[in-house]
Amino acid sequence: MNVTAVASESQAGRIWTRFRQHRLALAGGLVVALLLASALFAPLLAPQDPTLLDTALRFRPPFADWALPLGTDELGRDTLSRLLYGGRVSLTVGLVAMVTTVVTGAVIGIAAGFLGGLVDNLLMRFVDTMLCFPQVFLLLVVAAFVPPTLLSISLVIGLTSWMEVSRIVRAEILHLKEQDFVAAARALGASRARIMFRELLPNAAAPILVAATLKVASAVLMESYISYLGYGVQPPLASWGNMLTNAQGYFDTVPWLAILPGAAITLTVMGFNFLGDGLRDALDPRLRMDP
Amino acid sequence: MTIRIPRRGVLAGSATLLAAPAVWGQSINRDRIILAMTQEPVQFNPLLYVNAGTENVPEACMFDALWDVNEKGDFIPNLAAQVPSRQNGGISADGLTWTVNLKRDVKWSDGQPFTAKDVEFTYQTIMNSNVAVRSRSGFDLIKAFRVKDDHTVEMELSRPFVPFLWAWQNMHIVPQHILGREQNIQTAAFNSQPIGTGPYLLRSRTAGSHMVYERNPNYHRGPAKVRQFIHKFVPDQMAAYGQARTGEVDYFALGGVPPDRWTESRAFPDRDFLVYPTPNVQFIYYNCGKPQFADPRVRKALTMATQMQKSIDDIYFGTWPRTLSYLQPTHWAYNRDLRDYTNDAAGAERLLDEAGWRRGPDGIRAKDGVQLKFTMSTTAGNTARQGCQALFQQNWKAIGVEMEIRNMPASVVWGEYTTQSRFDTLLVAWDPTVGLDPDYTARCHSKMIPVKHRQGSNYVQYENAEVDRLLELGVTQTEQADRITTYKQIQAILHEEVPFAAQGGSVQGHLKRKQLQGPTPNQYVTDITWNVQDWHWA
Amino acid sequence: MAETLLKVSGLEVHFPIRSAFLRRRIGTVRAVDGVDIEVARGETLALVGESGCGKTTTGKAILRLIDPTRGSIRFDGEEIARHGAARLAPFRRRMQIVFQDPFASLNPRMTVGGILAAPFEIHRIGTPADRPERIAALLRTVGLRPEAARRYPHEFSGGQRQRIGIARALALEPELIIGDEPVSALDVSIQAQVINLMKRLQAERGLAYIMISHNLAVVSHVADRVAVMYLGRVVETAPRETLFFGARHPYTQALLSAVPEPVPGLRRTRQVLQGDVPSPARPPTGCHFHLRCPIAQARCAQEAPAQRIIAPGHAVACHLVAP
Amino acid sequence: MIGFIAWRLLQAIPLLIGVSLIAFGLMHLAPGGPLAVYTLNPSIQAQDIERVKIIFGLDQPIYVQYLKWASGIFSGNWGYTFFGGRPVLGVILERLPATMLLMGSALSVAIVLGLSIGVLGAVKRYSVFDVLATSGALFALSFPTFWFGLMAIFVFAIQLRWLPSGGMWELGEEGNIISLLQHLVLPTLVLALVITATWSRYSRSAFLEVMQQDYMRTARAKGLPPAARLMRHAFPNAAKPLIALLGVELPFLFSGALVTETIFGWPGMGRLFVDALNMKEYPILMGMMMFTAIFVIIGNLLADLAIAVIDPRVRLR
Repeated sequence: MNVTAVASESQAGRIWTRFRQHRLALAGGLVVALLLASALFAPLLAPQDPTLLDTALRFRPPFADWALPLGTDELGRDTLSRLLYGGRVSLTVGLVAMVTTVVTGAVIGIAAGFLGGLVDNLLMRFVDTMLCFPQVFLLLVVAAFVPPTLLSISLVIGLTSWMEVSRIVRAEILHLKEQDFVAAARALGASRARIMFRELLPNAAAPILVAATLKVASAVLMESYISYLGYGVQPPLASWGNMLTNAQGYFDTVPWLAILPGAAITLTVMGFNFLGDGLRDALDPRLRMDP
Repeated sequence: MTIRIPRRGVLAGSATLLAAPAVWGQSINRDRIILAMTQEPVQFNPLLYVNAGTENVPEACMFDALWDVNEKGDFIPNLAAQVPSRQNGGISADGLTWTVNLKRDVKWSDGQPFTAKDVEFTYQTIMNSNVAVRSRSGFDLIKAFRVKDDHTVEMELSRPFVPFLWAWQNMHIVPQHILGREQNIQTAAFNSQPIGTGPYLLRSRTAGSHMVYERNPNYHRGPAKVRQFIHKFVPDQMAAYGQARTGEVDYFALGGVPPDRWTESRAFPDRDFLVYPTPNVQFIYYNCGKPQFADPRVRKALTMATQMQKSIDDIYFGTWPRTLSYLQPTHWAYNRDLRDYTNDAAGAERLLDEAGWRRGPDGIRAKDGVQLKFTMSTTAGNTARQGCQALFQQNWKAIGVEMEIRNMPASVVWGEYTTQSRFDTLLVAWDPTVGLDPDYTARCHSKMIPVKHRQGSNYVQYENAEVDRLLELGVTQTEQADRITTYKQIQAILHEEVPFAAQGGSVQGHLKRKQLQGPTPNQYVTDITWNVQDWHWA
Repeated sequence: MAETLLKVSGLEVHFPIRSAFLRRRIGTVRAVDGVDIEVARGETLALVGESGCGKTTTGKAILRLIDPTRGSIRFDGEEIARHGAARLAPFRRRMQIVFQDPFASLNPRMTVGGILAAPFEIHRIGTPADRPERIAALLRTVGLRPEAARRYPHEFSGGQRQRIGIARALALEPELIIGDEPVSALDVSIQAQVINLMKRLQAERGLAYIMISHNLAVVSHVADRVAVMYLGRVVETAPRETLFFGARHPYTQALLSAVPEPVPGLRRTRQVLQGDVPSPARPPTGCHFHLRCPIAQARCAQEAPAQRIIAPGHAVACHLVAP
Repeated sequence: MIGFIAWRLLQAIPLLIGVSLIAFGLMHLAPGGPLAVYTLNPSIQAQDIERVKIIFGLDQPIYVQYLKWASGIFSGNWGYTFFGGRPVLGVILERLPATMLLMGSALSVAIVLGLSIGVLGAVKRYSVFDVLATSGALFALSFPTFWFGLMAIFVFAIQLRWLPSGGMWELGEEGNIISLLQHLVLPTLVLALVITATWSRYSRSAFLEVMQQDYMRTARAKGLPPAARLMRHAFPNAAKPLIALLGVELPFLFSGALVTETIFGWPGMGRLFVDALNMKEYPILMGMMMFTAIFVIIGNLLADLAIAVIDPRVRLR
């Protein structure tokens, strides 16, 4: 990579340049943008009301009929419309839960790892306590106390799945904080907050970004699970997760009922993953850019 | 692609190596019968209820009741020498004194003789307020219980109660000589290592997997025909269905073949597909205590608007019989004169207009400031019921009624939400309350509203003096013809006033090997193993 | 001697050893066990000793990167050994450090510009607008082109990175820089360049240095005075010439003799020390060196020797060295 | 080392008390309860439910119920199930071995596979293999476990008939190790799938991170062969966050096992937990919660010990 050629650009410009060279990341970003747009404009794009049922038309296969491009489900509802509307629910849940998870996990992991001592001990025992409860249990209990809105469901999922991130980040920070650049920052008189968030956080970006992409998928699936148990979005409202759950009985006879929402989730997760990879590479100056 | 062939070979080779019998589960082992269910019994004391259906299996295998009921609805003696009736003198003329003669030479599986003391002890346990017994229905009418001799008991009722036969049919006798010594029957070791008089003995139990029963050589109705009976638990319905197809199980009963697979199942050449009626009927429950549902015309109009037949045809794939009352249409007391008035949106709109519920500016009907807007709840995750809810929601939307689905986990929706009548509407399936007797006092007598009288299970808070009178009459009538008249009247009133709108009677699709003989659908019992001693290989 | 900038006396840094069970204190590592040193303005003091003798800990304790257990640190007359973060802040600007490992001491995720901007941001010096100019000036000072600000540390060689480290240390215009083996990780050819840079900066800005090193050759190049440490204590302090040619402490003598030609013309009578360096968790009684000392006497095992001035600027901690 | 373990175990006591308090409190505060099961019994009426409530002690204040439970635990009595009145400890212990076996085998498979895929992906970054492995992993994470389970049964048990569709042993073959292995294959693979996917992502990232480190450049400069660089330098460094993950993985694995066990009829704790949760069988839920807590504590302890073994600089404190 030619250093002098980009030397005149700003740092943001430089990151963008590096990002742009990452073809997979660009593709990922494009996919994410399209998915977000389709969810946002679902009312305009959807051929019909996603809850409109017509059992006479059920189990239509995809691509058989232009009026029902992706076929229909067990109640004859239009799959494409349900995917589009379901995307609103699932993407909201996935994103909000992911952000909540990552922010909570990273902050607690950094604080525990860097501050050490009593703080570390208290925080990690708190993590241990949270981990002792199966997530399903936590979800159900919390969900039972909070009225089930989309936001509250997302937050509840996020707030019950950050422990893994915090432990990974802490392990990373424990290793990083012994490095001299941290001592250098202290010698300069940097505050703890500055050291944690300016010096250490960017160095722990890799596992955080991986966790972020993985959490999108698990949050989307988790939403379906709490819906299934009765605390999530109520039928007949669609989400990708509950479309998958409803398809359970038809996995061999009408396989596309599961494959379509599953593919939507895969696409989302892949989009976020490659986007994340690209971001990490762009942020990590040490990597060679050779995708 | 030369490289691919050896690879495939390796894969297939290693797979065959691992799968010693290269094809799984095809052969019959005539020494045993494997019955699969999706649920596992958690205790084997027949007095302590948990899961009907699955816990009926250990009950039927290891215990006996005084009498059973066969597929025709006739009572047949079991531990009793004969079923008491007026004719044989078992029931006194006033219907208050019941005398039961017990079989002699019946032995518990530990060799102790079965006597009237055991029946007495069973009765005492049922009435013991420290034991969480499945039900006391009927038994609470016993004023005096007398052991006349080792093989005769006499019971005196406080009022005539014809369904009393059903109470004993459903209650299996436990050994006094073992449980009588227990401080706490609730936690007795007996509950997992039972001693009974039944056709099979429990040989081993693998938690979460299966239970193995060995035939009881001294069974009083003659030893069972097959040496071993295995009750296997396959929690996932689709997986269980798969095992029934591969032959890993001989008979798949509960939860049954999913409705959409019935056609497929009927076509399997080496399998029999059995349609098993249950006493279970699914309803929309309207909470008459809520202002929207106080007027019977509203309840009827709402019911008229629903596409009940369509919901059965399309969501249950036509497997369920449509019923218009709380009984299955094949029940002897079912009122066949009832006319199905559902799927009539126009009629529903007329009736609502007539009742004064007019569409407001938002399209939702309202009267006196109350909007015709309500929630419907059922167990979350039941996809078929969700389908029905979606259909009804659409049906009602068309006539200006807004229904919101609010499903909850079973432990919430069937808790105080139901028992304290907090719901608007429910989608729920229930059996009749006293065995298969048509008596429905607990569900619709005005004295049986728990929020008002702390007793009964009239959760819809339905009150009708005429229904009360008929219910009280029905349980005293000993002639079936009289009873049919009474219960038809009750069904007719309920059909017009609709405290609960019946949708359909639930049936199950069971899959068994053709060679397995004996399993007989019986709509009068909840357990498919009611005649397990007769099951055998052809 | 010029005005004293830093005076450290009786400095001790102890690390507790705790039992894993119940976290009871079951011992103490005396990493620094009573160090007295002084640095004058514009002067270079070399702190030498084998690895593990506590010299780096001393340096970090002076900078208050590690809390001293006991003792006094007076910087420009003010006692800072007990200062909290707020009262310490002004002193952070006046004392800086250059680390040994030029790879670990620069944050790999920040540009050089970002790294050099940090001191200004932390101390709110200047405006964001004038920072690029300040950074460019710093880079020029250490002999790098201003364009380097846009690049990341990994794009530089070890010597260049150490220059960046020095630039960072200079940013706040300190009066004292502690160099913790600043050139030991560099190739020999680069070492000289960096040392020359540091010497130049000292001349231009009147900096005082504490050079922590085990490399006597480097020390002989840069130091005005040398303090020799052994097991947490300073055993001998002397001007450079005196130390190399007239060391009096048996340990200093042994140290010098073990190094192949540290200083041209140095007389070499090879002396091999007996035994291993004792653990700082269980230092010997009396003189820490007595177990390995070729001339030790009974008294050395009982009584710790104080530093005595045997000549102007030359202090030795040994019972057996007469003035 | 021994002291460290003893200290951590001592610390576990307040943790367990805390967990039990929170679990008990939340469980009883959450809506719904065990009595709902009785509502669905047609012959049970309001007065019967009131009676059962008293028998189960559910009419007492929560703290009384907790103290009863806690004093039972201290004397080694884990209580009795509401439904069936069986000792809770026995009910859990009879399911434990099956779950341990499945979790152990799935975890082993997942670690080996996930680590290998991750390392290969990191070494051959953006190669065809890497992109395929990434896509595969994300695909595996996008479908629910039950879907893979049902597909596996459909393909391998029903269509190909290579492997049994469920259970732990062929009936009547209990104790036959071959039969056990045959039954273990599908559930292990299905359960391992998600963990493999997660692990491959984290390990790829960890190795990528490590391989960019300066000491790896130094090692390369020193002319160490790639395999040696990987094993001697990259592995110990990359392993630390991964081991930290492993400590967390246990409860997650447990949740995965719930579904897998249900689909494959594996006689472990999964179904027990689901049923207990559905019926609000508090004594079993509490017992299982305490078991999970103990596992998490042991898992984290082992993870910390493993980190200390790999990295001698980490002192056990």
